[in-house]
Amino acid sequence: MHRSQLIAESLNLLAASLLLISFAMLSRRRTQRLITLFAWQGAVLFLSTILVAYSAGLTELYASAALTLLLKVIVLPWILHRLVRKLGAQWDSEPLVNIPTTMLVGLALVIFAFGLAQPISQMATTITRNTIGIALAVIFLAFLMMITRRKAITQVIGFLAMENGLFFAATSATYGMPMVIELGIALDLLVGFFILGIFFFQIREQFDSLDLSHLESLREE
Amino acid sequence: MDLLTVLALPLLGALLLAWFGSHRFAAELNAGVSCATLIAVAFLVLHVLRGGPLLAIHEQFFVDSFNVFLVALTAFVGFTTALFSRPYMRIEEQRGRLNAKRLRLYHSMYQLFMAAMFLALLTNNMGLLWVAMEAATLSTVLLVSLYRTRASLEAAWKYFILCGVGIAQALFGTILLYFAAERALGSEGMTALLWTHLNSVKGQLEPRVLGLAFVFLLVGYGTKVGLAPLHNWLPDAHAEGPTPVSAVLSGLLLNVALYAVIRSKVLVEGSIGSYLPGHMLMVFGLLSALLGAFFLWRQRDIKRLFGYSSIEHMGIITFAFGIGGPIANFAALLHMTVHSLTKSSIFFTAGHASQTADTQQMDGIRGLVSISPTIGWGLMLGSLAILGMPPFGVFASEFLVLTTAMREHPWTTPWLLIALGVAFAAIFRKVQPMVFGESDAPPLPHSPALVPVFVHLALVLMLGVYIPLALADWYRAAAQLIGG
Amino acid sequence: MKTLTFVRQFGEVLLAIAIAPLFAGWIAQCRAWLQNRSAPPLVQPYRMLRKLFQKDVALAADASRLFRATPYVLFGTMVLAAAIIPSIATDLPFAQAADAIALIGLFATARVFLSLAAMDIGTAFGSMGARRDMMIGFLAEPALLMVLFNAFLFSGSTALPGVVEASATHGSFIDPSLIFAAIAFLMVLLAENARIPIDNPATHLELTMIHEAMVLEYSARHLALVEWSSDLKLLNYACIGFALFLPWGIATHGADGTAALALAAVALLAKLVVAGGIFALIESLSAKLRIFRAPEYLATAFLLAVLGLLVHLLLGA
Amino acid sequence: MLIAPIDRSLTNHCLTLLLLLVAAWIALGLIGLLRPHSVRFVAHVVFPLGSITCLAFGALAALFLVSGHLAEVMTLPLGLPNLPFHIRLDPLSGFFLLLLGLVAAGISTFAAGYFRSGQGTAPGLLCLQYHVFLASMALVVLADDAYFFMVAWETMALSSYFLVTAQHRIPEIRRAGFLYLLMAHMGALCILLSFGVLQGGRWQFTFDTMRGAPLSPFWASAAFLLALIGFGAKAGLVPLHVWLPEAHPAAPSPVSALMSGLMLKTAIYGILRVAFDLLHVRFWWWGVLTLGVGLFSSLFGAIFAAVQTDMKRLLAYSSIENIGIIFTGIGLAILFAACGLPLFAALALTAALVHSLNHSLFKSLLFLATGSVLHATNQRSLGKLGGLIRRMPWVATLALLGTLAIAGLPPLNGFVSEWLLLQSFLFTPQIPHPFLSMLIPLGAALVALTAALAAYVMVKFYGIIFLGQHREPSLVHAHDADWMERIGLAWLALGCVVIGVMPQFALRAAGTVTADLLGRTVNLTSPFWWIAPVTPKQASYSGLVFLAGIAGVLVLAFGMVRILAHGRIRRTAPWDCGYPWQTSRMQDTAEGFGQPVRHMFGTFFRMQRELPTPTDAEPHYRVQVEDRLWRTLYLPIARGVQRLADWIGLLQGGRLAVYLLYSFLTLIALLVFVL
Repeated sequence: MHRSQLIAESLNLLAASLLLISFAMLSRRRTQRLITLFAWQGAVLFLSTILVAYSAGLTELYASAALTLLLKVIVLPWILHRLVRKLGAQWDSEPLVNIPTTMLVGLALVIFAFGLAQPISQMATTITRNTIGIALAVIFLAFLMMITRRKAITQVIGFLAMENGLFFAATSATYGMPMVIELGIALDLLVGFFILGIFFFQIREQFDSLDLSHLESLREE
Repeated sequence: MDLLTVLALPLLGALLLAWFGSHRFAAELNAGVSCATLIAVAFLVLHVLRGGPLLAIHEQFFVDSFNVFLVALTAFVGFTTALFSRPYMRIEEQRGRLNAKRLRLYHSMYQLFMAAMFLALLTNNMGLLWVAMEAATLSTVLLVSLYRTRASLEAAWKYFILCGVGIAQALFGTILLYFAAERALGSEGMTALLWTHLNSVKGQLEPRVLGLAFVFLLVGYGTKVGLAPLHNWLPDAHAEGPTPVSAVLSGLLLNVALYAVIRSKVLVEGSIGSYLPGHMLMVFGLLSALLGAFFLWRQRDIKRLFGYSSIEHMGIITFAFGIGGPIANFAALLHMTVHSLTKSSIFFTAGHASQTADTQQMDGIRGLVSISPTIGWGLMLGSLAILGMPPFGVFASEFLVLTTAMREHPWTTPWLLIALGVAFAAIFRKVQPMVFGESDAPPLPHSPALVPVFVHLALVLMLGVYIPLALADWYRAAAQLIGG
Repeated sequence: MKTLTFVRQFGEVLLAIAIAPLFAGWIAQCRAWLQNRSAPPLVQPYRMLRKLFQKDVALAADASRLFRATPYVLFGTMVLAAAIIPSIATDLPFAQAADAIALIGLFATARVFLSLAAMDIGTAFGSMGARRDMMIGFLAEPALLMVLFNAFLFSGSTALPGVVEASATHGSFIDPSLIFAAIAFLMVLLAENARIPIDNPATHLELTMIHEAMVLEYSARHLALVEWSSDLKLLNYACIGFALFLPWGIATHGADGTAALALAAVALLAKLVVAGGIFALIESLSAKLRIFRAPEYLATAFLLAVLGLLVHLLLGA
Repeated sequence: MLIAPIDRSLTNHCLTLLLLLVAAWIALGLIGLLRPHSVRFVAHVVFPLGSITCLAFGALAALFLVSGHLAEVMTLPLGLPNLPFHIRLDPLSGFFLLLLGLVAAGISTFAAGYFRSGQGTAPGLLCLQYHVFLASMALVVLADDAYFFMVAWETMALSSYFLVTAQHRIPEIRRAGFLYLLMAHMGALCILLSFGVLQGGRWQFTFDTMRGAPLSPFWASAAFLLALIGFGAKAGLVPLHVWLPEAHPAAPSPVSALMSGLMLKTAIYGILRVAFDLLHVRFWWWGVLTLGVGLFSSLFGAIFAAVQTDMKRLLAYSSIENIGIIFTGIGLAILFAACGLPLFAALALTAALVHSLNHSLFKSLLFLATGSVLHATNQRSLGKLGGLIRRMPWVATLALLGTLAIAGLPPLNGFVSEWLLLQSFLFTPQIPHPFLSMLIPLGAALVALTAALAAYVMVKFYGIIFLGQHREPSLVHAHDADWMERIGLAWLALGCVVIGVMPQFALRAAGTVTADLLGRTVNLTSPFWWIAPVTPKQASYSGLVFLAGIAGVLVLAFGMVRILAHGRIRRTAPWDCGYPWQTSRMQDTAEGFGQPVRHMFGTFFRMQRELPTPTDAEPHYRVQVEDRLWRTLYLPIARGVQRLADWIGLLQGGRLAVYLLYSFLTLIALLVFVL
């Protein structure tokens, strides 16, 4: 099966690039650059979904691919850009942990993720065997990014990146969840995002900055 | 169809209140809708009592002995909380901490939250369960930040991020579950994630995948249960949100999250056929109980105090589920019920108490019995009940848990003993001076709605000395269902 | 027969009441000889009693009934004790009423009443004396109990008649443990009866007084009864000691004809004469201890009694 | 048995009737709520009814004991599913119910006269709590399954807590209440765990299944130790006693009487139930442990009582002492039973039971007396009392009986039980164990020491409150107790005298219990006016002869003196070695009276003294005595918890990233775990 071979190859390529983008996000400081990277991630996700849909011939996957394109490549990045400009949060201040260390930890996490995914990918029926490991890695990396960054907005981007990883896992490992659930997830994502938007402004007007160091008053003193 | 009405009514209410939420009678409307829901649930319960477990709408929804009493509980507490919130919110409005716009948001979100809870409880589909849990989070986030103070915003933000991330883990777990299920049931559309189907074939599900899936589900939903060390959002959210929200968070949301954990535990345990999940739950439970108890020791804010107490009790329940077996499961289910009843009633009184003293700092609250005996005795009895003093029902479950633990896992009992002892000392030494002693604070402008408090406490008292047969049967059946 | 025993009982009690002052007088006389002073006549105590009975009572203004009843209560307890202790014969109807432990209780009752009476007037010395006397009490009782424990191990009974009978059947050898016990008992006896080295019955130096301080407020007939009963107390203790350690001559059950009784009476008198001499000797040789040396003294007594106990358990007599 | 013809039909329904009476108590309590603020209604209607109910209760229990039935059982339609409330009436519970009924009757009568309207809890509510307290104590004794027992047990603790904090406006009282409830709860948890060990598996929490359940020596010992800790905490065994001297003085006097006289006895009941009924094996070292703890507690209590300056605290410590004596008896009984000497075990157990009965009589009598004193003078400090025998003759006379009884003096009841205990000590050399047979007898000396110390304490108590001169001028206005209070006091005093003079009745009651638990009784054949527990030859005692003898000689002597001499009396100023001007400040103070004990047992105390210097303008002397255990045991625990809580508090640092890190690490850890 030459064609499926090709598709599998290119899927793996996409997966790899997804991972690459995640690493890039870990290393970047400027918020706009992060957003762009996030958009790219969305695009890759879109492509991979299309490919899976094509190879498996599942129509509803096209729908979710479209949804991805709409939400994650166009709408969210656009809104994020506007927010950043409005709130003047172009620069993220120095992350809690310095970049090289973060990269090393990330590397360890990737290895761990692959190790976890090994037995699972053995039993995958889909043509996209090892992608689940990559998805897991992407999730871990996003998690790491959320832990290490200081600005609210970067944390949100990390959060969204994590969603991407999940979505990728859903599509690649299992040819997508049932449509209802896809929709539900997308809806939640959207709502969640709008709530975030509201938050940004509220936080801004209360603390006139998005620096999370202001959000540390509730503690056991 | 009772089931649909139960789901539809709160949604309808949410829409209505999105319109009329700022109207003078919004509070009454809110209570009315909750009451209607309660009635619908009553019909549903009767239906189940007569006809036994039922599936509906392509098996997407179901009611079995495990979720039926939780549905009833949710509807009931939802209703009483709506009743309580009427005067409470009115006082808040008078004190100028809220305005009409916010009240509208509050009312509609409240109903939305209820709808999400019912969806989570009634759905048979693990995916929909996830969606509902996420929806429940989203609908409460804005409620937590209702006061728009710095603190409330911070609390809401933490709540949102922590639970969001947690929920994301749960989603990955669900995906893994689906991944495994697909191979057992085939990917034919919607059936692959139906709990009933999974339960019937759990023997054939791939153990390793389910093991991984359980970890993600546990961490994910466990965050919402408030298991230590994933609990950090809980005290903030409870302390900073408006009291009715704290009441429903503590009384209902935690239960539902735990419900999700247990549903998945059943599948996983069946598949990998070892006590691994049980032991995980036990460890989490003990840790939460202990940490919760020690956190209690140093609290100054009354609502924060009882937030931590929720962590402690969730720990005990989780621990009981972890032990497994008919008695421990029975105890856990009973404890879920009495805890949400007691804790919500405590939050009612705590809310009014902090309104009377015009502060949530416990040092500022003194001599409640001399200002308003009902509030004072309500708080005193509620605290004693939550501390596991007989003849209140909390004691019944703790009795079963402790005795079973002593028999099955003696090594755990010293820790439980420490946790319970410290919690008792910590809470009671704070509550006593609040209730007793002198005070010169003026009484409340509105007569507080304490009927719910005493109704709850009366129920808890009853469960301590007499458990109705139907309820007991549900518990038993559920305990069987959960097995372990 | 029954009536006879009652007659015998009555006679014994009367005898005790009668000779109690005499015994005290005898000790005083011996002591005088030993300290080569000229001795008062033997009947001196009787004269004093008579004189006191004649006097008017000078009663403190706010003395309560308790204060006035106490002398009679003391007298009652001591007479009862005299009735219970088998000083001449064992087969007494009252002997059943109490064993030695109960006798200790009886003496304690007397002590408590006297202390309460001493506190009743509310003077400085009265309450001081009461406090000290109660202290001697709780120091002495453990030792006394251990002594009785010895007797019980030896005879299998704490009822004095039982002890006497046992040693009578036992033949008259001295158990080594009993020697320890006897010494301990002697020490306790001196302490309990307010004699040197714990208290000095002859002192009138306020701060050293114990018994005297308690009876300070009593006068006339009350004082007479108090003194009489303390004489009785001394006699009782002596008789307990005889019953425990020197039961020879006491008419045992069955063998108690008139002759035996007469013999027993003579034996008792002889023992008393000797005992009086010994008391006097001790009191002349030793000096009064400071009040807080009393614990050491009574601890020694306790120790001896315990040693006796252990010796007995060890030798398994 | 005692009463030959008894109505069988009645005795067959003892249990039902008893339950009805318990229900009646609760009903009375609720009636009190009808008019919560009317003192007269509560005092003149509810409490008298309550005391009548108590009488009936005691009578029924006595009837059951003499009827010679072994056990009546019953289940209520309440409780957990598969575990309804089981109820059982057997000689052991019968004995304690008898005690409850008799004593509570007196206390309720007194309370009818006692409760005044003050700030604090409303009288109606107080009445409810009071009667719920009574009912829960009865149910504790009647319960026959672990769950019902615990429910009744904790209800007892709770209701008594509310009674203690009746005057909740006073901070010290709140502190006392908190400490009390905390200790009670911890104890209850231990008891619960002990039942957890004893239980027979799923839903088998009834005492019947526990009786049958076979346990390995290890688990049996665990159960016993947990029970000992749990019940010891309620009984006030050292070192779990700290709550007792705080809580008992804090409560209103009738409540102190209930707690000290009756509630502590439920703990005795509990330990007996576990040790002799539920556990089927007994090991000698249990007995030695119990004996040791008991002896130490009794000595400790007596010593601390001797140095107290607050009359109710003094009585509270004396409760610790008496509880210690009771536990000594229990320990001996366990020891004897474990060594296969059932007769002597029966003797020791009898001593313990009779002493429980006696203690509840005279201790409640004395607490009530302090209540009357408190009302008459508003003084609790011994330093401000004195000479009350001239102002309140009734209370003084009745209290004198109580004092003599608790001092363990014949012919009153306190002596009987201590005598029995010493008798049982006499047989300890027969224990087949080389060291024990030599060591245990020394315990007898300790008991004697404690008894004599108790006499010392009680002379101090009575002498300083009632004798001497008024230490405060205000005491001149002190008034005697009203007639309801007098009846209550008189009833209890009567009990002390009757049991003292005719102990045979008490012995028979206890005999039914020992026969049930150990299969043996002490020798009960002797006629009612004297007792000879083993054989008449070995030892015997007759309170009646004592009373008659002393009284007879007293009357004779009085008569003779009057005939031979004359009755002339001159009232004069006291002669105090001719010291001219006497003032009331020259009497011994409470501190002064305690001085010898402070001097001799100094190691027990933590003392702070302020001594006057020769140059003082107005010299004053203050001494404060504290319990060492408080600083060496309890405060360190509290501090440890505080420190731990502080460390754990650091977990909640407020930084979101750290929280995320927690969940991330948890996730990783679990993944590694399942890997």
